[in-house]
Amino acid sequence: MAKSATDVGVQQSPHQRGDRELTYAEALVEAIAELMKEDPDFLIIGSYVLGLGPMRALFDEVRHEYPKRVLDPPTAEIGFTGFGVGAAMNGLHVLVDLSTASFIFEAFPQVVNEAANASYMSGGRLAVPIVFHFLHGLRGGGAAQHSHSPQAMLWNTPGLQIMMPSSPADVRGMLPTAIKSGNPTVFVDHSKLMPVRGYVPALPKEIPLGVADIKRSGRDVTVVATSYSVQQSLSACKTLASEGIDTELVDPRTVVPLDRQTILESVAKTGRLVVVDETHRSCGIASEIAAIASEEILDALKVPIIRVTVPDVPVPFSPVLESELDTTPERIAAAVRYQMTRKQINRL
Amino acid sequence: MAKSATDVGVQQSPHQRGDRELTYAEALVEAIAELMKEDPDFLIIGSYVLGLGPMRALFDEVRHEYPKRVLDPPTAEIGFTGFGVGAAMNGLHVLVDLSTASFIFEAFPQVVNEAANASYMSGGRLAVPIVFHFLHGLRGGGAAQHSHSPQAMLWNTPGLQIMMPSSPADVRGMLPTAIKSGNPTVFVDHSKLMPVRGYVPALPKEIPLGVADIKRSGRDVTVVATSYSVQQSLSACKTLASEGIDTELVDPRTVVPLDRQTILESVAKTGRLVVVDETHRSCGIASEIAAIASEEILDALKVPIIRVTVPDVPVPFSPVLESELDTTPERIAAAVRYQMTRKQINRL
Amino acid sequence: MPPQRFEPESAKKVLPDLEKTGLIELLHKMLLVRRFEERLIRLAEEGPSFGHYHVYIGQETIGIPALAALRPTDLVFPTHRNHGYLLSRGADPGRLMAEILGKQTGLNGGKAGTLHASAPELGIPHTSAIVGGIVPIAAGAALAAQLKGSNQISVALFGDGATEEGATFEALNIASLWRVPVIFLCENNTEEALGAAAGGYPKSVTAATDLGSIARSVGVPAVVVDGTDTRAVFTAMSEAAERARTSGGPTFVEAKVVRWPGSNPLWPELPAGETELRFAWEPESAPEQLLRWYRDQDGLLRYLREMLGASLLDKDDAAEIDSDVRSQVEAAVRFARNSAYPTPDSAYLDVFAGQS
Amino acid sequence: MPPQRFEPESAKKVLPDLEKTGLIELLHKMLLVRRFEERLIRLAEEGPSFGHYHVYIGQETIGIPALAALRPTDLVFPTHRNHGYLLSRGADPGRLMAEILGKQTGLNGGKAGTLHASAPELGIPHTSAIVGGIVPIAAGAALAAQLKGSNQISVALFGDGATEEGATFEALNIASLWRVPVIFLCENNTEEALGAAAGGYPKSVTAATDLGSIARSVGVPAVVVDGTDTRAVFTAMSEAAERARTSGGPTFVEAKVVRWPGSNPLWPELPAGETELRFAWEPESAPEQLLRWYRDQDGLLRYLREMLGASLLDKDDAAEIDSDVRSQVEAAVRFARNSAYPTPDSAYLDVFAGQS
Ligand SMILES: Cc1ncc(C[n+]2csc(CCOP(=O)(O)OP(=O)(O)O)c2C)c(N)n1
Ligand SMILES: Cc1ncc(C[n+]2csc(CCOP(=O)(O)OP(=O)(O)O)c2C)c(N)n1
Ligand SMILES: [Mg+2]
Ligand SMILES: [Mg+2]
Repeated sequence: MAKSATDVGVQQSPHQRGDRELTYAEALVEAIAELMKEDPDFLIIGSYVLGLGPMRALFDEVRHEYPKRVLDPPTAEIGFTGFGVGAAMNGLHVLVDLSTASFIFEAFPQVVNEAANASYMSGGRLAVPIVFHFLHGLRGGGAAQHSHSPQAMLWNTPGLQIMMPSSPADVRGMLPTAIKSGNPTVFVDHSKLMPVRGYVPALPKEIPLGVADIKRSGRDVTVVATSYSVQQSLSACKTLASEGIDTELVDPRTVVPLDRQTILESVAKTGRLVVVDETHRSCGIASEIAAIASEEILDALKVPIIRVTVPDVPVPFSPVLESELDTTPERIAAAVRYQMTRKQINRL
Repeated sequence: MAKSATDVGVQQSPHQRGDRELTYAEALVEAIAELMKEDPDFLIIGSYVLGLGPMRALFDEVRHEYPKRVLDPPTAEIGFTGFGVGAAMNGLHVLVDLSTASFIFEAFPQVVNEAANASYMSGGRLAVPIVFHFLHGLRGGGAAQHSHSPQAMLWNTPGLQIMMPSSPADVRGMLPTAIKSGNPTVFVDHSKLMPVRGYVPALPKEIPLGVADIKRSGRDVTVVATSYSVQQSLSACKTLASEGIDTELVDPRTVVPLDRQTILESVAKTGRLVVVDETHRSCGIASEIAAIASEEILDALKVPIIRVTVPDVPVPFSPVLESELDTTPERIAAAVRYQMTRKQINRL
Repeated sequence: MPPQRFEPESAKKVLPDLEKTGLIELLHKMLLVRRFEERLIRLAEEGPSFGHYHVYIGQETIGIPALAALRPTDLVFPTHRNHGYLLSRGADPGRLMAEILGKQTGLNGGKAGTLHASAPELGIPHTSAIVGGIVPIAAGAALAAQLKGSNQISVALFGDGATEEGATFEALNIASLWRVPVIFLCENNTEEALGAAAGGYPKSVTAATDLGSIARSVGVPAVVVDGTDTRAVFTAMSEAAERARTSGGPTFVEAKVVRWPGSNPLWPELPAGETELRFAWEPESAPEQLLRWYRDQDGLLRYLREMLGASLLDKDDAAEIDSDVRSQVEAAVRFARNSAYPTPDSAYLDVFAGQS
Repeated sequence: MPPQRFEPESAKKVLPDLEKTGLIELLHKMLLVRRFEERLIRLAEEGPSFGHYHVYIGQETIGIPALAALRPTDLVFPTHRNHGYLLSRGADPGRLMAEILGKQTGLNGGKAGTLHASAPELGIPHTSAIVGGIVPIAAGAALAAQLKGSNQISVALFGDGATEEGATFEALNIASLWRVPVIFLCENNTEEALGAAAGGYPKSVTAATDLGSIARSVGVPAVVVDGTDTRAVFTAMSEAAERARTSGGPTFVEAKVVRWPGSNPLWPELPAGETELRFAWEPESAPEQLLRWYRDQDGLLRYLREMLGASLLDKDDAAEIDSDVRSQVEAAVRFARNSAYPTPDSAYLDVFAGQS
């Protein structure tokens, strides 16, 4: 299902293809601006889409160009999220921005018990075209109350599509898909992604739901990672390559729907799996990927699975403590190395 | 760590030991009444502890005996849960009853972002002795908005202990432990457990955190199940026994902390694992158990793991549809049978 | 300061300013709802259980005139006590009953049940059984109407309990700030409701002695009406609708009734059989324990009494309407009972719209 | 109807009824907070970043007299703008600074940072940086005090933004119903705050023109005071504390200030250097763009001016106090800078109380 890195025309350099080098934040704002322009029914509630960093000013242009369709609500998450759900039920295409992911808890009843269930409860007769947007994860000093990654909890909630871009090209291609999908979609960003630079096609194409991306192909170990941990994994892959370990990095990009085939094919090829994710360890994104592998491809595994996640500890403030819990390139590389050196399971 | 069914004195019948046969609801109320009596600082906020079924009247005695310490709050879950958190911070031992599990979403910010983090954020200087109680799962006609099993999401939240009794003896021994533990504890009940009958010791003993219970020992397949699915699994085990399949049923009882050793020892013995749970499939309780096994004991597995869970579908109203999604004894038995008949992984 | 006891003002005239056919249609709908719900309670008693449910008896004179004051294109968003609105908007009683029993032919194919039955094509897109859940949603639909310039208004239908939820407060504030065309219709049935402590369903537990003051605190104008007074409800809703439609923003309408005794316990019951029409003109014939309620507090009988008094119909006409709706309800029960359950496979459909 | 613009009434007397030493202690605390926060902004500018943070400049005349009206055993529960209360209750500035920098010697061992710094032993058990999060918690602590008969009261300290959250509304209602001994102290600093649209921190977005009306709607008495008037704050809090302690139940106190311009942008700044004491008596010496704020809207300078006017101290005394607190703050910075970071291993401790 997934395009591998080798299919996408490495013959031509990005420059030759007319791609532009953009930051993630720029690519995101470009997608939003395009949607605003093309779709008079597109409404944004909440306007910290780019977070609290200096990049946030980029969003101002959109806000000022469409003051009636970019609304700054009160600090009332369940209220304004519910407004978004209702507006979507009455035909608008809504992006509700919760800014810091942790604030989605305030809105949880509307997200998990209204939007997620509405189509099903109606017997498939009601569409709720809404996107819930937030910035998740360790952001540097967010501490326990502002560093959540609720996407695993949301994956445990049927009725929500979940998209987690990890690069400028991905966010540029995925946001329009989310808005046009016509269904409740969680769109997961990360403040550390905002300044990440990368090539974005001159004519961006929509990236469909359920298509993983092989961010690096390799033969030794499969790393599955999402969101910012893809960037951390890329950096680990580089180090590992210099040590002669050839890592394959699979980015599911969307977990609902999930491109199981691409993940499983990669594991079948390498026989070694490391799952990296910034959700807390227990019942996290990595647990589900590991569980799927343990059900579907156990016999191909040469070594047990390893998860590299944020441990089951609230996020501490101190930078030293925060990075101890982070899914750093060092931790990822160490896990991959271990997979290469540990004893293989004996098979016939 | 766990006591196996064979240690607990099968020489004597429960009757000989002076055990009493009680319903789950009776055992729960007995525990509450005892705590009320012994501990003047024990406070209950919310009073649908036994749900909406006829058993609920049992709770009235407690309510009428301690009107000042059993408070009926408004329909304002984030408010009254926050009251509980604050009361616990000021030294009371609080049980907040959210009644139907789905209503915990209204209170999520207080549960996952205040109570769960408070000790950690204080640097270990503040204790929050609070128990969050609810009735989870498919209850018959609860439909999408009243049938949640949020315990997987809560396991993804560091800072919460999670207890899930499955029998009258367990609930009798576990509730006092929860209240006395001095830390935020999620206490998961199920309305279908309420009428379940079983023996409760004449002099009930507290059941510690982190001690699994082997509800049935067997040599062929390990079934790990929690809460009401333990009862469903017991019924499957009976059927299977009559077919000559000897199932071991491990009930972790608490998932935070988790008695990994008992689970892993059982899997090491049987080489076959079925995980049963009523949380939705993705990132559910069963995902985590499967992920742990895939990391720690992969080489002992003779066949891939199977999860029997509620699929990733909102809970439908119609009884026919609801039971289609349920973790019924039939589905459990079918999974165990399949584990016995499928091709084993070839090993040296 | 304890809130003042609510008691309907029986001297007031309760017929709204409508043509005779309109007035009769209202009566027809009220009786349809009453008979539907009475029958439902018997069905529940016979079993099998269809889960926890709520009936609209004793509140017909709120929802029915309220919806009559709207246009068909306006949207209404109910909460758990939703059967009355569905019937009032013309949902087929058979399909509603089938939904309540979980049948394939139900309004929502059996996925919704009583708690979530909805009818998007009748302007009832979504029913939330979460207290307070529907309020911001209804207001958000009004925001969409405003942005699209569709001239629709939207109505949030909820109980007094919902005013205890912060979600409702937040929705009131935002609706006021953004001046969206929404009406918050709060059906206050807490008078004589039992509290949880008495083993019944909770009566509302709020320190507000006037629910409208919550709305007013964030600039939403509020009125309170006698919910057994069909005219008062119709007028208040017409005025609120007019304000909303001219972008005058939201209104909070509180309609008070004395709770129907059969809705007092946790599971609905018929404490003394079905309502008889003659209770309207021979109140003494009502069963002892319900005499006061039927005589003074039942909006439906009050409306019927005045219709009769004004010679808009006679007792035989009333009996005919009643027998009409009774056959409709019996037909609905037959339809629902004879309908098949959905196939188990269909449990996996409809998780996402447009994908099955 | 737009809310009336808030402007301090400069003619009023602002010294509370306290002995001279008490009055001087208040000044001392105000200056300590001012200097601490000014220094913190410089530290943030120098880097490394310690994350998003909030300073208490311009609100000293709320928190400091408010806490002075309490007993030491009373509990106070702050939100994200918490440094002022901690210092006011006697937290060591060095340990607070160390906490903000994430050091082992911090009040909470570096786990809390600015957003969550707390001091259980000083009656500040928990700080929530979630808007609205602290309000029900503070009220619940009051419930515990009531049940234990401990004669404690509890104070929720929060901004105007928290009145937009449903959690706050719910807490007000329950506190009123259960008559718990809590004071809801709302620091309204929204006047002249920038909105998000202006690239700054959100000003409060509420349709309420009088925040107290929200409290009153659920039966909580409410007062509003000029937050630059130390006396008014002290009196209002003393009265509310008295009511709470005699089981008169909760009170909502709104204290208004004009937002300090350095708190206007999303990240705090010192728009024109540090506050100089002489701005109190030579307002023209204040930098142009802040002249109005320092002259008319800064409660601290207003308090100092009146102390001087009443000859409770002279300029030299004031300078001495200032130099005292400045050295305290410098010592705090040194202490914090010289402190070690916690060991990485300690990240795994303290998840549960009593287990490490
Ligand atoms: C968030 C939430 N909490 C609790 C419940 C349980 N519940 C169902 S109906 C109800 C009472 C609602 O009272 P009210 O809103 O006045 O409606 P009424 O039933 O009186 O019409 C409650 C508490 C719920 N459905 N949702
Ligand atoms: C639930 C929640 N939503 C949003 C935020 C982001 N946030 C932090 S402070 C703040 C403004 C708070 O305003 P106010 O309560 O008036 O306090 P002030 O900063 O003005 O003192 C916001 C919206 C948050 N911390 N919590
Ligand atoms: Mg009610
Ligand atoms: Mg403010």
